[in-house]
Amino acid sequence: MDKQIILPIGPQHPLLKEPVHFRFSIEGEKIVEADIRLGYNHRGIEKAAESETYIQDLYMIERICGICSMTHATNFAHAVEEIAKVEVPPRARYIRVIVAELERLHSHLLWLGVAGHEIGFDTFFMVAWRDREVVMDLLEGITGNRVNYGINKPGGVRKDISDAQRKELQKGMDILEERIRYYQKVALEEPTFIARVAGIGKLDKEIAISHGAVGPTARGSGITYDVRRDLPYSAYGEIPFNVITSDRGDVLGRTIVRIGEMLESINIIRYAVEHLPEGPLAARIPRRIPAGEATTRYEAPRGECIHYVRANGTEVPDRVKVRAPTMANLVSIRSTLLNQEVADIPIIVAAIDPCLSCTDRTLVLLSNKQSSEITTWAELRKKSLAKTKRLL
Amino acid sequence: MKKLVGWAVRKSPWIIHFNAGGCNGCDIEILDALTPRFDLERFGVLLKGTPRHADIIVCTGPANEQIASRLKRIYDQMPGPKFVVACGSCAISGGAFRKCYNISGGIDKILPVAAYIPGCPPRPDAIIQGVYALIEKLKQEEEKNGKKD
Amino acid sequence: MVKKIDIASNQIREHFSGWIKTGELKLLSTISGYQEEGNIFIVYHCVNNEGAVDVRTSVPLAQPVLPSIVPVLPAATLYEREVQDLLGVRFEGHPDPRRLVLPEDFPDNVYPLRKDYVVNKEK
Amino acid sequence: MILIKIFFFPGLLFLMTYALYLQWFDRKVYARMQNRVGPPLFQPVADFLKLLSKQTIVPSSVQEQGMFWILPLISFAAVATSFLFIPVTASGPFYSFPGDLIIVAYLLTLPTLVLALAGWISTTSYSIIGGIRCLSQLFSYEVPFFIALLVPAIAVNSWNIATIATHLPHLVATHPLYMIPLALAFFSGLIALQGKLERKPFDIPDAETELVAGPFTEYSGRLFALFRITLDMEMVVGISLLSAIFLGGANPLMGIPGFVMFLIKTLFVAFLLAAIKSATARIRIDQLISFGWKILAPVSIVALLLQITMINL
Repeated sequence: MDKQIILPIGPQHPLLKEPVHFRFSIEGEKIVEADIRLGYNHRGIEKAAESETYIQDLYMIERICGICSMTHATNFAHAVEEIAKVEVPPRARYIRVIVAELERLHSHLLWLGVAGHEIGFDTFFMVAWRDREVVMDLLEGITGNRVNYGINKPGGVRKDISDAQRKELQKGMDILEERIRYYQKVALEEPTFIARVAGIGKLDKEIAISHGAVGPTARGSGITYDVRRDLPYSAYGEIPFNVITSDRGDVLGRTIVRIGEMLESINIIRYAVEHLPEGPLAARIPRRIPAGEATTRYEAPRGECIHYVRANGTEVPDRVKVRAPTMANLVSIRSTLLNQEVADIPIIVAAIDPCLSCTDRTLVLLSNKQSSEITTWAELRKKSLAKTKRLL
Repeated sequence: MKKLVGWAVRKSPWIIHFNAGGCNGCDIEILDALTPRFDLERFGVLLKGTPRHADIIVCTGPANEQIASRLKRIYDQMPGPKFVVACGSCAISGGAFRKCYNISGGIDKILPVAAYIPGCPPRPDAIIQGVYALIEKLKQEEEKNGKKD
Repeated sequence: MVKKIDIASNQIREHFSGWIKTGELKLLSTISGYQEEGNIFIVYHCVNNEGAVDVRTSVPLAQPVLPSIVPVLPAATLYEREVQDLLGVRFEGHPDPRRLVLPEDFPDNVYPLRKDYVVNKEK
Repeated sequence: MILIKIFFFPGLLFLMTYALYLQWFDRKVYARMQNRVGPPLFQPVADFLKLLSKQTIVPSSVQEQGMFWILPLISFAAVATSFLFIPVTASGPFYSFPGDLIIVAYLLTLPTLVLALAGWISTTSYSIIGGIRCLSQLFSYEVPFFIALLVPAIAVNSWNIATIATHLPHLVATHPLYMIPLALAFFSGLIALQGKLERKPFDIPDAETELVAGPFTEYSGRLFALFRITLDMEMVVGISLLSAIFLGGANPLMGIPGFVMFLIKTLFVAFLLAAIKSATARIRIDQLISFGWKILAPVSIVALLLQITMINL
């Protein structure tokens, strides 16, 4: 008797930091069908962006997502600079790379802790987040805020990096490197961690390509696509680094890729700090951006993030389109989840490191009718009770 | 006996976290408050999964239209003396997204909010100070109606 | 810089299936749309072996219908549904044209990203 | 006199306070291992009192309302009675008769069954799955736990906990060879106890990130408080049972009174459990069953066989 239970996860669930709604129908412990419902995190940023000047837009676009705010800020600034054909001074480009790599470090450390938490390894969560504080202090030192740094503005950067901060950066990188090497050992050798991570959430290369996966999720299945190397922006063209991939294709593969990337970020920061060129921090940019459009891509911690901005000569953008990396990975998540165990849902979902506040930033309208046919955690429980009774 | 129960409620506030469409900057800082450097467990605060076990619901984000009804429903499922904490400027007034018309402009439009924690995102120590202020408020209320009846 | 190609709306599917057969298309980043006077422009942002390419096509506002490329390229499922939600472009042949991003109680055939739509902030 | 013994010293009140103390000890050690500060001493007491004062909601979707209320009481009673057979002071347990080892072992399995039933009754999809997992987990650690208990019983060839506790140390002194099977049995008993108490790496039924709170999802207020204190008491009983039959329970040693020895041993075992808890991730249910049968059961069987052969030597 294959009793199908609908297991609703979200929109409020300890597994998810953000509201998304997965609905799995499961037989026993095997997942048979997975369905996703977005829209809970929807604020309507793009329509609002069309009614504010570029500077005000930057303030809001930076707050699309708490973990990758530098991604959206730099990407938007690049688009505006490309349309206005303004050349960003080298020092600003280097500072942007340093802050971007610091953000990748703190985002990956955050992911490592959350992945540990998802499989019940809370000590790993606590330890990973304790070391993340090192990065947060460095970020706060340079930009003045732990999250949503506000260091970018169209044409360049707002704050400089003093020599004292450069020494601090180097010291912080040494501490982090030693800690991350330890995590690499844990992730590759600790039996219970490996037991929960190896061999599950398999995403083979063909599906990853056809379903358009990006970032560590794709690189974990052997795809060597990294915006920093293939379409270099800010100072990545001048900084040597290598792209980490693994062709395991499972959650362990993505873990290896992310830890490898952290070590790469440390080397990038060290290189950038040593070769920080002198010069101005920003170039002048006119308030009214001439008509034109620009598509800019950025390698966010979760993958390729793309901004598409159209300007119409006034000081307000005509159209702003943001596509966050998680949206690309959501298509391929269904194939990684089918016929896996219920116990593995959290770690597989966490493996693509969903950042839903990015995915959902587009547009929703205010309405007063309160009818809803897809419901929440509580109502779904009633639905699943009715269904289970009917099936029992 | 009432005093003892009041003491117990103040000493072990279990929280549940609800992200009402925010940018998850505040959510990370709330989780950060549980980690070694800021450790909320010193005050007996535990992050609980189900609304059934929680006393305080910490909401972040400007509560967009679709999630507002879910937020209300989760709040109704919480037992006994329950409090709402609005964490982050989005939760207080819609914050950076006040221009987007999809949001209902803050948690207090939906639930009775007991404590506000400003900041975008508030630092973990600000969040701890917020929870502590809520506990202080409980103490004063208790002394107030302690004298009354 | 990003290469631009303009294509008529009915050849979209052949164009992309051609690209996939020759293995030239590395990644379809996303599909974005905008409205200009009488018609809606749909831009396919892709990455090929030699760099970034934007494939643009346009559909008249009165009759916004476009062949879906999901049968050829599954990656486009969510992007097409999003453009469908916000700009009202109907993608023929899309396997699962459910609403993606808008809430359930959102009035049908009102498309927020269109120019004629005004933000009615009731608050 | 007897009532005082039942309700106060070695009985209920002591058990509850010690259970709360052990919960604090466990959370503190767990936190310190993650170099966090950890909760203050009175934290479990505050949690317990607060839960008692909370409003108890019984969801309308539960048909057997009565059952929903009684279940926590059943498991509480089972664990409380089993504590009466454990020797706490030098003068031995409150009541002991040959064969009380088996009684205690069975009383300890009752709470798990009750938990599975509670999960089934509260009919949320989370708690149903939590309940099923409770049952499937039951089979994988019960057998090794029983076999591990048998080993010292056979060594001293008596089923009475008190006699095992008193005679075992002399026995080991005379035949040092017994140490090997006893150590093996202690190891598998400890791991099986970790599974019985559903603590990490075996806390699969109420895996917080997947099943929210497993069987407890629907319980709140007083009922949940009862369940929580029962789990802690089960920990106390389990630990003191292990320390009684393996480490020689509460008999005085070089002038230290029996009761203090009891405390030292139980805290030592509790420390071991907390260490296991903080060092491992939660394994999956199928891995648990294979681990239970492929590793835990054989180890305890080998210990049993070794012990039997040694006796006949």
